[in-house]
Amino acid sequence: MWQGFAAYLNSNTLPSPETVANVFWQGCVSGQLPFHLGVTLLRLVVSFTIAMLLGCAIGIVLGRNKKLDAFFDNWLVIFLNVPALVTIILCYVWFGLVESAAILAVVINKLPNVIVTIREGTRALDQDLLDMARCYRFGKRKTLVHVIWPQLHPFVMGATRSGLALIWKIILVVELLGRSNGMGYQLHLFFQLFDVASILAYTIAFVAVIQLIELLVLKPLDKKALRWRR
Amino acid sequence: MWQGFAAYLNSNTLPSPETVANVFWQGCVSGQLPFHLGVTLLRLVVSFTIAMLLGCAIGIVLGRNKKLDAFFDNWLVIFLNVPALVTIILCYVWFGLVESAAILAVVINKLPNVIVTIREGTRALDQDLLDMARCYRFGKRKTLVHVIWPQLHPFVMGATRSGLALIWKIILVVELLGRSNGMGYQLHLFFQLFDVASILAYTIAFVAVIQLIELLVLKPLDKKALRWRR
Amino acid sequence: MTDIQININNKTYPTATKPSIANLELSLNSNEFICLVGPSGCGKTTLLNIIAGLDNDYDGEILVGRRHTHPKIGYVFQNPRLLPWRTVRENIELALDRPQPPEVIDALLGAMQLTQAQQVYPERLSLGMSRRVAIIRAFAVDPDVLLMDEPFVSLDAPTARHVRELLLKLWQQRPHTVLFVTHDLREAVALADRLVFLSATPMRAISEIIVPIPRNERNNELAIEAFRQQLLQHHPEIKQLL
Amino acid sequence: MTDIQININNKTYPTATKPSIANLELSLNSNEFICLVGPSGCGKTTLLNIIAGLDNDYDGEILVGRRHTHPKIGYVFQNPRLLPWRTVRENIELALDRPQPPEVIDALLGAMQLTQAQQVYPERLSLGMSRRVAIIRAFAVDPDVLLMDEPFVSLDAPTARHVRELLLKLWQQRPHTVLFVTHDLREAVALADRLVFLSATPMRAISEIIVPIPRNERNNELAIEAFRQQLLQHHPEIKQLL
Amino acid sequence: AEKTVIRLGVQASGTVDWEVAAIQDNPQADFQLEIQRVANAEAGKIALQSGAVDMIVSDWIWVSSLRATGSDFTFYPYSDTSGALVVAENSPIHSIKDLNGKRLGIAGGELDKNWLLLQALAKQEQLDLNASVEKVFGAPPLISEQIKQNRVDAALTYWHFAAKLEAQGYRQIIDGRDILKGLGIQENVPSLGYVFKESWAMSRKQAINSFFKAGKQAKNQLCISDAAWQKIIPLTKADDLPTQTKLRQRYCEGNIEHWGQEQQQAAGRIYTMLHTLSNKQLTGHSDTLQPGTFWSAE
Ligand SMILES: Nc1ncnc2c1ncn2[C@@H]1O[C@H](COP(=O)(O)OP(=O)(O)OP(=O)(O)O)[C@@H](O)[C@H]1O
Ligand SMILES: Nc1ncnc2c1ncn2[C@@H]1O[C@H](COP(=O)(O)OP(=O)(O)OP(=O)(O)O)[C@@H](O)[C@H]1O
Ligand SMILES: [Mg+2]
Ligand SMILES: [Mg+2]
Repeated sequence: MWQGFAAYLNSNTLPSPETVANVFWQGCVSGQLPFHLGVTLLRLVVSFTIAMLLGCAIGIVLGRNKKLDAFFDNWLVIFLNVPALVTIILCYVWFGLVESAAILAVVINKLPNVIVTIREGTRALDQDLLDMARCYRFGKRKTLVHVIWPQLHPFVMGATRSGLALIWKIILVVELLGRSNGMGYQLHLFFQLFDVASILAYTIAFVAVIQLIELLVLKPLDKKALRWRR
Repeated sequence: MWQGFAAYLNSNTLPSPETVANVFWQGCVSGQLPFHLGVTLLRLVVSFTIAMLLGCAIGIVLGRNKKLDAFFDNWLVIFLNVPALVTIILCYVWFGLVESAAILAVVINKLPNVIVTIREGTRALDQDLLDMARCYRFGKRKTLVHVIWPQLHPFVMGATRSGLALIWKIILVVELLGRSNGMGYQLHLFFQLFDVASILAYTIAFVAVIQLIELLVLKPLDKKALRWRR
Repeated sequence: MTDIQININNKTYPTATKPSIANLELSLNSNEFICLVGPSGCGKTTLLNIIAGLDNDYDGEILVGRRHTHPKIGYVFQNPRLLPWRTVRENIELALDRPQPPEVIDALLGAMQLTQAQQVYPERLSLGMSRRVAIIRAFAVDPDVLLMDEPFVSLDAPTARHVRELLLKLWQQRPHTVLFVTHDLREAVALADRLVFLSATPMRAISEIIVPIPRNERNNELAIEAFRQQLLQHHPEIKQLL
Repeated sequence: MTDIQININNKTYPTATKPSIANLELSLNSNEFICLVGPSGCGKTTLLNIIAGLDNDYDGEILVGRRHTHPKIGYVFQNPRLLPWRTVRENIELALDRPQPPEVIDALLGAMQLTQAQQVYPERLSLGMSRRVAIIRAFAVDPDVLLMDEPFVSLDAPTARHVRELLLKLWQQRPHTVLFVTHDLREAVALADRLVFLSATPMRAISEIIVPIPRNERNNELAIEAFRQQLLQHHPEIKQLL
Repeated sequence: AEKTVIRLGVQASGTVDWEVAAIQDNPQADFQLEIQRVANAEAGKIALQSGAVDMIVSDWIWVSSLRATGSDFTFYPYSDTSGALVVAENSPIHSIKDLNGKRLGIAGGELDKNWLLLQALAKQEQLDLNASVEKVFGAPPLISEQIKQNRVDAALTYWHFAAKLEAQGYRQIIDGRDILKGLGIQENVPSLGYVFKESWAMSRKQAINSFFKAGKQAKNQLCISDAAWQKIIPLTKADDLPTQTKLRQRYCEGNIEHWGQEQQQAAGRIYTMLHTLSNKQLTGHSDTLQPGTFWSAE
């Protein structure tokens, strides 16, 4: 399909699969591609972990506490809708062009999304089960682990899947504006040279990694979490 | 808080509220701000509508049909994780620097997120109620409207809230790369000039609009949809 | 005249280790009122689901008589299964395949003492009230086959009596086949043309007993009690069920 | 000796137009077995929720005797309320506030004929089985106050009998206060020290009747039937409830 | 007669914008400009490749790499302004050697031409810049901000960012042209030029040449006539006089005076240099500058 398409367009705007494979191979051999991919993945893992943990915690609290929610709701909408560009610039300007600023920028961009999703999930929790837990004195931790978390599973999965993608979109801008390594930085270079083959090669590498995560982590997790279904 | 902060930093990196208000006012008077905001909002509305409608439809279908899901799952992961930059460039290069290419680019970036969220929601549907609907011969439309849709509500709200934010992040890049109007284009100009006051003024204008949407559309919708809760 | 012939060779749930139903044969005559009695967890709900067409993953067949190839089904599930986001009245109306005159539903609501509650959302009803709504829903569709899975639990004695009478009245006005699951032998005897006693899993029919009490004697408590005693004494094979 | 004194002046749900409970006064003696009988939708579940501390939005007070300021509560809800993502055994164990020797739970599972099902997820149980799990859960916590909201519906007659006996045995072994909601007068008479008859909404106590049958006579069907008849004849105020 | 339409992609707030404003005052021209504003250089490249515009301003290295993959884009010089290395006024840095151990902000990233060439120049002085400075890459506005906040000691940045810094008292150590001189290339080689399709241009030679001429005139006008300059001052988006003056000065210094065989050969040498310096990454795989990169049908 792609090949036919490429032949049809017949230009450097869509290189043939061989070209891309070639570029991909050279990138691997030279160590460039694994290096930049690794750097980006590291940032992704760190910021994803922070954003998910914080986001779930805050989301659950806001979902369960009407007053806090009413208070923070406006802030949430603001943070949700401050352009990535703005947060990134401000982070860099305030904290310098350093790694922690980059991570912070990604987290700030992703966090409100997680909060909003988990908050919706928390609002939809089954009151009957919560009452049961209260009556049998489950306590905070037990209630969270055994009653709330399993119900949030679909929301967490949704946030995870679209979260990886979102972070990846933002990390590119973050790296482009203020880092000297990582996929975003590389893509920007290729972009300046309009080197579509390299762009595609890097994209494919990244997508492959995510596919692997999906296959090795998310799918089994899904399966385990849903094994109780009819 | 902001003022204190601004005074502390005491530089053009965080202008005082008055400066921003001033810039905001001038932008309004000159018609620049409303114009660019309007253009961006129009794009946002169009692409959001398309992405939500298509995304919900596809998400529901994939969530209910294991075979289709297994087939399209890989594609979904790919589309979810192709960098925004890549889709945007390709859309522009293939379809020209036209409005429809811009919208398409946004839709392609948002769509997989909606699909993934709604698919999770569909997987978590209450089988008892679906059985009831089948037994009483609700038919496709009735089942969708009265049985499935209300259960998807929290997922749709999650996708809407984080979707507006995501689109807004992408539309900025889309406008930056191939439009000569809109907030993204303007923000980039301000960034080049490092005019933080203008950046903030535009950001505030946008956030205000979203707050308005939240207040006038989403909140009442939420209230209406949840009025049956205990 | 046999109307529905049920032959289920084997029904094993995908996650289960042993079959829930094995070699069950049951024929329902048209317009017959059948009560199913069997131990908890034996497979009664499973059977009703199969008959309702909700479960097609079994080995065997359901033959439906010539009269209705696609009989309209009213099913009172074991839990109410109301749509929480629709009011009581909407829940009932949604189940109708063609609009009914509002009086029909009004009458049913009145008979079930739910007129006051018709605009209420189900989560704000007591369980017994939700059950009554589910019963109305099944009656309102004017079914060819009525499946009832322990419909009258959670109803107080007077209401239960009242609803039993209503059920019989509707059934006599417009005859249809009824399959009624209950654990209450008195109730079963009061209602049924035929009692079907079922074994524990894997479920099969142990015994089928026709209730000889004439319809106009059915609210005579003594007659029912007498027949119950007779069952207890003369049918050792069902002793463990009673 | 009064252990728990219930005074509810007014309980009106936020979305309701009229009160569900009004001027209800009820004192529970320690280790007493009380059966509540009242029409469907009158407010029994509401009352149990208030006693269990799940609903604090009412006007009135619950005074708990000196013995237990925070009585441990076992509650068999009207629907099973099991965690679908935990197995039967996990569901029971999660409710315990301190680990119990496994034999205790094994014994209860055995008594309820659920030994086979202990590793099964609740969605794969029949409703009657789920109810039995919920009953085990309430027994297993070794409660000071046991609330049971129609616990034995969906159980077949032999199982129900069996569980009733188990309940009484546990209650006698380790006395505790029991509040038992049922629509079955025979069941109520067989179990209770005292019967409390409740009015329709707004709920209040119409009549409280001590059951005079000695404990060792309680499985004598005739004695129970006799007392039931006596109730029907001599208590016109509760006639509409029976 | 029908005027030839030239669709020009113009970077908003770029210098081409200034000239266009000046050109459009002239009604007798035999071409008609259609301006499409784009936000940045990348947007310009997208616009050109997607056919939304006929011509943009970009660099010849990109043109060469495009030609190497078979497209027929070509380049006509527009300006030879180039980026510069600036430091704070009181900075102890006075030459490249002083950069040793300092923090250097670099706009445009690792493959920035000036950065590559600066490294080569430093190597001549036995200094391995890549190893001995702490590099901070970032977008030009962020780099300016970094030097203002003293987070970097020196900034290698694009010319108008450098000019703005200079206007605020920052000191230029060396600019792109001097770096090249230091590397032995005496000719002034333009860095930026009009990029367009050769085939498209061939059929409209006349109009295009007169557009180039008009552009040159407009530029001269802006440099000579204060009145003309006054008109376009709002376009510079600079509020203060020193910045405006500095921008004008640097802009006018970038005027192309000679464009001939020597300059083009020099470009070839620069190309070869960058080819090795960037390890082929900047230039693509072609070892030499592609023939036809420079438009010759003047
Ligand atoms: N979804 C399921 N997956 C696996 N096993 C199931 C499932 N549903 C029911 N079973 C098993 O099938 C058997 C019959 O279940 P069913 O619900 O039909 O019982 P029942 O006769 O309706 O019982 P009750 O009177 O308690 O409602 C039970 O042993 C149960 O464990
Ligand atoms: N969450 C609620 N919001 C509003 N009204 C409610 C709510 N829950 C119950 N009610 C009303 O309060 C009354 C008592 O309900 P409750 O559930 O206590 O009845 P019950 O005695 O348990 O009935 P049943 O025997 O049918 O279970 C009913 O009229 C019901 O409509
Ligand atoms: Mg059942
Ligand atoms: Mg109740």
